[in-house]
Amino acid sequence: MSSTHNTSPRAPTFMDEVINHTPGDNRLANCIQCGTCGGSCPSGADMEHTPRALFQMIKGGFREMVLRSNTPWYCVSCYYCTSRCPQNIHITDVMYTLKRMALKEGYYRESSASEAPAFSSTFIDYVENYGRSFELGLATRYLLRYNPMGMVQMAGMGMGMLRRGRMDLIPTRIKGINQLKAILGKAKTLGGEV
Amino acid sequence: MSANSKPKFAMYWGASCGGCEVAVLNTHEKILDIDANFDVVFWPVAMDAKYKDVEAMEDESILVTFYNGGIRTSENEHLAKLLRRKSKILVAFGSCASEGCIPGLANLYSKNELFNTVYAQRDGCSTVNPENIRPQQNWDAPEGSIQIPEFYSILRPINQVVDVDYYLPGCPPESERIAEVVDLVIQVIRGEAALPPKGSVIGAGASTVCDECKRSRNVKTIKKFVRIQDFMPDPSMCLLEQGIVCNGPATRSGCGALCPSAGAVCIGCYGVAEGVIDYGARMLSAVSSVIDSRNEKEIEKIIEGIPDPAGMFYRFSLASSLLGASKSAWHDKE
Amino acid sequence: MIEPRIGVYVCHCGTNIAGVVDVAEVSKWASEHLKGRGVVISRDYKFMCSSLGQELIEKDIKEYRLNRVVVAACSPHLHEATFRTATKSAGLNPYLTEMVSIREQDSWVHTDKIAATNKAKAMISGGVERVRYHEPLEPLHVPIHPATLVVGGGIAGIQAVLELADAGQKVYLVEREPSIGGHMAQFDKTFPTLDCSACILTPKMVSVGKHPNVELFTWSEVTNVEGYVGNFTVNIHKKARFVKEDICTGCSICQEKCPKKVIDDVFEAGLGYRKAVYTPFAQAIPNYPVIDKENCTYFQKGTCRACEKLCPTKAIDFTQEDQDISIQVGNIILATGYDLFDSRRIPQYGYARLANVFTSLEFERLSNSAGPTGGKVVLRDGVTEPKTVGIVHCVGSRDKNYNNYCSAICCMQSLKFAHLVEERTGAEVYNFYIDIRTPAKDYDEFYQRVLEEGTIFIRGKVAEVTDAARMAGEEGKIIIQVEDTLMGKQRRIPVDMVILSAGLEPRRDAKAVAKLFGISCSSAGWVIEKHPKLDPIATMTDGIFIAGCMQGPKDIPASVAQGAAAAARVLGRIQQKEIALEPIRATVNETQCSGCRICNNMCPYNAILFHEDRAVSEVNPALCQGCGTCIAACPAGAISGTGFSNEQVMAQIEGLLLLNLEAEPA
Amino acid sequence: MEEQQQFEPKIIGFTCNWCSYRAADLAGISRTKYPPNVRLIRLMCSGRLDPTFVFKAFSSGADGVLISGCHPGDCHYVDQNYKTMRRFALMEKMLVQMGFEQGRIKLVWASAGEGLQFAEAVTGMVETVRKLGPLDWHIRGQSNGHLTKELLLKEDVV
Amino acid sequence: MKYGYYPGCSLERNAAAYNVSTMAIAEPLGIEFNEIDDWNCCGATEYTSIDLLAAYALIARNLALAEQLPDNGKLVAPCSACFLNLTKVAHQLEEEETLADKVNLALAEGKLHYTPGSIQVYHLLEVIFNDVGLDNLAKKVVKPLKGLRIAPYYGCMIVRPGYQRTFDNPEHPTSLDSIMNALGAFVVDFPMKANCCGGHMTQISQPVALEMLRRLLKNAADYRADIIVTLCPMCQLNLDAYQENVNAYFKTDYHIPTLYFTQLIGIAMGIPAEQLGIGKELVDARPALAKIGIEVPSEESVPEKKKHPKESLPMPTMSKED
Repeated sequence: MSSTHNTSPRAPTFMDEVINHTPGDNRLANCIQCGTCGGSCPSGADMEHTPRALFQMIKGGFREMVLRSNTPWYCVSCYYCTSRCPQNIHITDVMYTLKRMALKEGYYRESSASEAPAFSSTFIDYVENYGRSFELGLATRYLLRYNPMGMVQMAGMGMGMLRRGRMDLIPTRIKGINQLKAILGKAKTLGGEV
Repeated sequence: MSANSKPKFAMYWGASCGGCEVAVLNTHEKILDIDANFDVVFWPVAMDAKYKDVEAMEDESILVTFYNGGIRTSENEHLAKLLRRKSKILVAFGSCASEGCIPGLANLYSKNELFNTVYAQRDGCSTVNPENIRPQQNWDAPEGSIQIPEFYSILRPINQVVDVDYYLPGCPPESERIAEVVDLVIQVIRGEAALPPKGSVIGAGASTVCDECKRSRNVKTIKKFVRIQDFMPDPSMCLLEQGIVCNGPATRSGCGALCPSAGAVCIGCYGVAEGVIDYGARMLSAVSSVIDSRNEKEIEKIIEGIPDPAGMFYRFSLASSLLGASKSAWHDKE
Repeated sequence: MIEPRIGVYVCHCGTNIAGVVDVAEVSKWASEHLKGRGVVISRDYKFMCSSLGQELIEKDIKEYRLNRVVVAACSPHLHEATFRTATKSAGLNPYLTEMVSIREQDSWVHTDKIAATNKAKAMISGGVERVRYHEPLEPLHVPIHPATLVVGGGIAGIQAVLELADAGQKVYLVEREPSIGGHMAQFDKTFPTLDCSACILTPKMVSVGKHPNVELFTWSEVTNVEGYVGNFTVNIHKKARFVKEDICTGCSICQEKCPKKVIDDVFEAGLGYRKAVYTPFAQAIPNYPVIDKENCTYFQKGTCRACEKLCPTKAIDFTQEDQDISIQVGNIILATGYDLFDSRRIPQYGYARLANVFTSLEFERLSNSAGPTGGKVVLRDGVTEPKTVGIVHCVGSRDKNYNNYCSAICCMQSLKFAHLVEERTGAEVYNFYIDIRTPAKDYDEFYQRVLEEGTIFIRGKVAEVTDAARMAGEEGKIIIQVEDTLMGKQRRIPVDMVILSAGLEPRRDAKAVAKLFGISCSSAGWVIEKHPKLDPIATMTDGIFIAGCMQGPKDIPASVAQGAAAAARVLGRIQQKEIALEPIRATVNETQCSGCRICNNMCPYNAILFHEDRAVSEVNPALCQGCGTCIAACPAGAISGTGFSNEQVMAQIEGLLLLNLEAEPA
Repeated sequence: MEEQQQFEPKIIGFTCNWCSYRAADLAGISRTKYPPNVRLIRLMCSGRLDPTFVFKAFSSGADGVLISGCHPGDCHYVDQNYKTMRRFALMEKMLVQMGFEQGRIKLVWASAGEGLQFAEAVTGMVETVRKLGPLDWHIRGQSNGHLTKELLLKEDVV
Repeated sequence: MKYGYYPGCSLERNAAAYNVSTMAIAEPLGIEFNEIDDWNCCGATEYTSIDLLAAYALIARNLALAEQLPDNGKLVAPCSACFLNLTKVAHQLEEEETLADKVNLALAEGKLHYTPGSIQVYHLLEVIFNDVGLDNLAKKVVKPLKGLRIAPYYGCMIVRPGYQRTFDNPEHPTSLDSIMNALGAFVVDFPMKANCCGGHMTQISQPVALEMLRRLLKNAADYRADIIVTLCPMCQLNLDAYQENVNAYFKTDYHIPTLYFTQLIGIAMGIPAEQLGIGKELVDARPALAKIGIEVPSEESVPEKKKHPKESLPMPTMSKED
């Protein structure tokens, strides 16, 4: 972990945790609260807290409030914030970190985006068992489980996709799936964090 | 007058080639002065003598000892100490004694590397030594055990082993200079002259070889280093200006600039100029300073013209230089 | 060498040193372990540089008959002079003092206290060994040429010129542009008092132009500088004006008649036009025009000559050629100013893509009564008045992607713009800021005033400026997207005009200029002062001073103050008539010199001359600058140098490596 | 191996008065941290650097020598640092011949504004030399050893 | 020009058109692709949200496999998400030893190893813009796209944040614009060219996602674009497949087809539409394509470029930018 942060003997704060769980010199500690991120974010208008606000909360140690926020889940990884941040903070990566922490600590359930992680994990199930993603399965399995209404809305579109051969009915599986499983298995035992 | 009333004189060779003795002989009739004025008590090259005779002498009973050669073996060291004890005046005679000279160049290599060169069948130069026999310090023969002197891992000029009164540089010292020194000593004996301050360099000048060199000199800028065998240098112009590394600028005067006058570069046998601490550093700094380039790559290229800087700038003074010997020599087990 | 009696003084510098280095321990160590090296007394004290600290040294010198002093404190560049004076006032030659920098080189850069303390010991040991070989020296005195060169005719330079000239001293002023005046001449109003820039600047410009002690070189650049403090030789390249300065009356008929219209990127910041023959503005000093070759039809196509035909005094001269003029000066003041940050570098702010996004300098011209619109604040179509205006702070400043630093003037400038827009158009004005920085006299009062005038302040660094309408009310507008950080909400503010308060940058040729004058810049390009706080207008090169934005972003009052300060410093120099230089010089020992001539081309100041007759080289102390390169080069070891002799350096090496400590009896 | 980690190299650094020494000052003023293994000697110009000083440092117990000056072309004395550049090249070549590892001697250009770069260079060099291990020249360099065994012991204390 | 090739899951199915068109133009443009054998999913934006190290290992497997290819370490991904994941991990493994060691520990379980720094990841756009070059491309054009008003849509992940390289301006990229110009199309100055399509938002919050898509479609419509050209399966999927949902949700009526830039290159090169997967899009592109051959609308009639009145002040040019 190359983060230069927290060399002092004091107990690691919530911010230290976030920083140390984010790869690279993420510079989170350097936030000057200018709001470039919040202003740039395409889904910022719909976030409970702008990234900037979230960072101040992190500094303040408001763990629950932060991990319960829908903000990280509304991040679309467009990297506008990251490339514009005047302090070169790796904001998108921090968002990923917050998602992981929220999952670990279960707070996401209380967030307004409570179903979001489910999508991620449905997605990942396919990746882990087939080595490839699988749109149809993804759509159906996920939507049926968490968002039946959505299923109905989507049906038309899905049909169109099928008709044009843009969706598989059965997922493809890679040859080296066992190899992949072994690798991922090992990776998870390595703490899952950097 | 009777032999033993004359002041006693001794000359001994440590790690050296014997050239110094020849140089003394080259003083021609001065030899007779020596004989006339001194009782030569110990001079292995010239006369038969035993160490025990010297050991038997009273301390400081010898007036002057010319010690040439450096300290390479325990025998060299023993004799240096012995003669120091027995002599009033100990003169480090010639380059070997003063600064190590060519034998000192061996300090670039460890004892082991040297022995390999000399004795090993494979990397030996000319040795036929199939059993790869090495000299043993102690050898038990039926007749009894033999010891030979220890070969030290590095060669040292004698002033690193004993206290030296005067230095007479040169490889070998010019016979004229030797004659002058002999005269000086004789004058001193006669009370016609005083000894120079202890530790001073005698039989040499205060400046450097260029001072005595007849070649015309100019501002120096060097674009390429060449070697004397590679081209025909201008006979009247400074050799260094022509890109040939001549050690004249850093070498103490006294030889009369023999080599440059003869069209060969000065190789620096008269050693450092007055007050200089490290001969190689001076030469290295001087030569590189006048390289005519501001580009690191080009400089590297030009410097390739000096394939062996250590050999070139420390040919005579490695053993007395600040670094003294190469890392492998120092780190050799002593 | 007389028996050294050395006093060692270890400074706490409050906690600056004592916080990391165990100073008491260090001083104790010195007195115990360096006794054998001549240390007779060793003390530690809170502030050695305080008068009490200095008295301490003076007292000891007398009491303990000290003949050498070692002060372990800050960098010699800060207090060497101080302690030399102290030594001197105790009757000892000042050069028998040695400073050891255990602050900049130890306590400030290390955290491990034990290691730092040990390093301090070693450093002091080095200092002690070195000082043993110090020799009493006398400073060298060189005369100061009374004339001064000022480079840059902006407000800082102008101020410096007038101070010097009014004090009766000869001043040369070199300006790259056709007229002096600099950026200030482009402004309409100046904050916070809002007095008209031209009204306060023009009189100063006029007196520079008329002053008998001032020789003005406009349309000129310095191309070469030689020499050193007291006597510099400077070469000035004077570009051909193609106008006979002695005949031209400045009637400006040529400008009216010239058929070639060019966008004026310099004075009008690209917002207006000038002719191929032009004076940048009406009150230009000097007010005779220049012909810019690149755009002149005659020079390009060989025909036209309209100006020549119509000039009533026949002042046009196409045959004029560039001149090189060499001048002698004793001191140089640099005031070359700043460049504006190029807003194109931030594409998301839309400058040069969206017509109605303006830079601060463009707006200065827009609002200037002498500007392209006669002071009418209008959109780029030249007619429409904006109903809403957004002013963006920190454009290119405080941003790791562009410039880290705060440009210092943008906040006040933006407030000024807000006021002007409000005053001229009654438009609704938004200011988008990260922090409002108004730290000077009457500045915050001005902020209050602008608040009262109804400007809306939104705290948030603008994310983007776009014309991509998203919802009703945005059509045909420029939308400023920003997080209102005080609300924690993303907002989109549709406006008609955007003003980018662009930051200040070093001149694009700053590094070249620094090199020309032998001074250094920070990596950003601002010139490095001798001391950031205590000597902001001097540089490390003696005789070269700086003023204005060349040293860092600053406003007009600060620039004027620096111009005056630099001038005052130079005047002091001139009054002393001569200056004492460090007596660090090389000398050749003739008996040892063999005349090998290795050293002859070692000296960039040609201080080494060779005597053919005696076949020896000699160093001319008047020309020698004391770099010591020849000393290191001499193969015979025949050259020695004061202040940094072989003995001093070799001894310091041994000291630093603690070879000097005597073995305690086992 | 254990000792390798313990080993704290001693490095002598030569700086010029105008650029690199001021870079060191700047590093201090801006509180940039670097390891305490380097002890600096101020010269007026890197052109003053006599190879004798370097050999002296090594034979007196330095494990590494850092030479620094203004950037080529930015020399306060016009162009003297080019001489340094030339001397360094030949000196390094000779030291390699004498058995020195690459990295025991290093040439660093630093302008007065490059405090950070200077600190980084020092840190880098300390790491290199730490890996190379002790040079121990002075122990064997009796030829100019003003030093006795007891001194060595004492030295470890400090 | 030889490259390792990582198609990514989308190109197998939903973006098959992207794949076939890429293959169709590769050969004539002198590009040789060497597909990684048995590559696996890059994890999109999802995996890193669950388990960082596993996510990195997942991606590193592909890098390790690519390392075995004989293509001098150049790996091409046409999908922006895949490109970003691959280049990001390749970069960070190079930056951080500890991370690399852990990842290799995991890879070892599968008898694989990745040498940090051995792979440079390129997006297909880079290859065509830099390696093929506009001149060579223009030479190949037999059917110029005259009359087509094209909105070049880059999306996010190709231009930002630029891990191993930044190859185009992250705010205002122009490489795709110039490629389309080289094909003879009329490129509209699409302000939202580098904005986000919503990515996986369609799955997380439909309203948010649809709003983001609406903005893009509106902007493209405002600029009267016939076609949105894209270089990312995710962007294409969202703009194309969800366009009907946008219309339904906002009561709008957008019909802007979204094609891959490789498809348009193919058309300009005279390759038959069916060989380029044209027709797989949900918003029919044929009407738009039918326009080809019609006169280019004259400058005047373009709303955003109206004549300036004479009082107007000079407009700064972008020229200064370099």
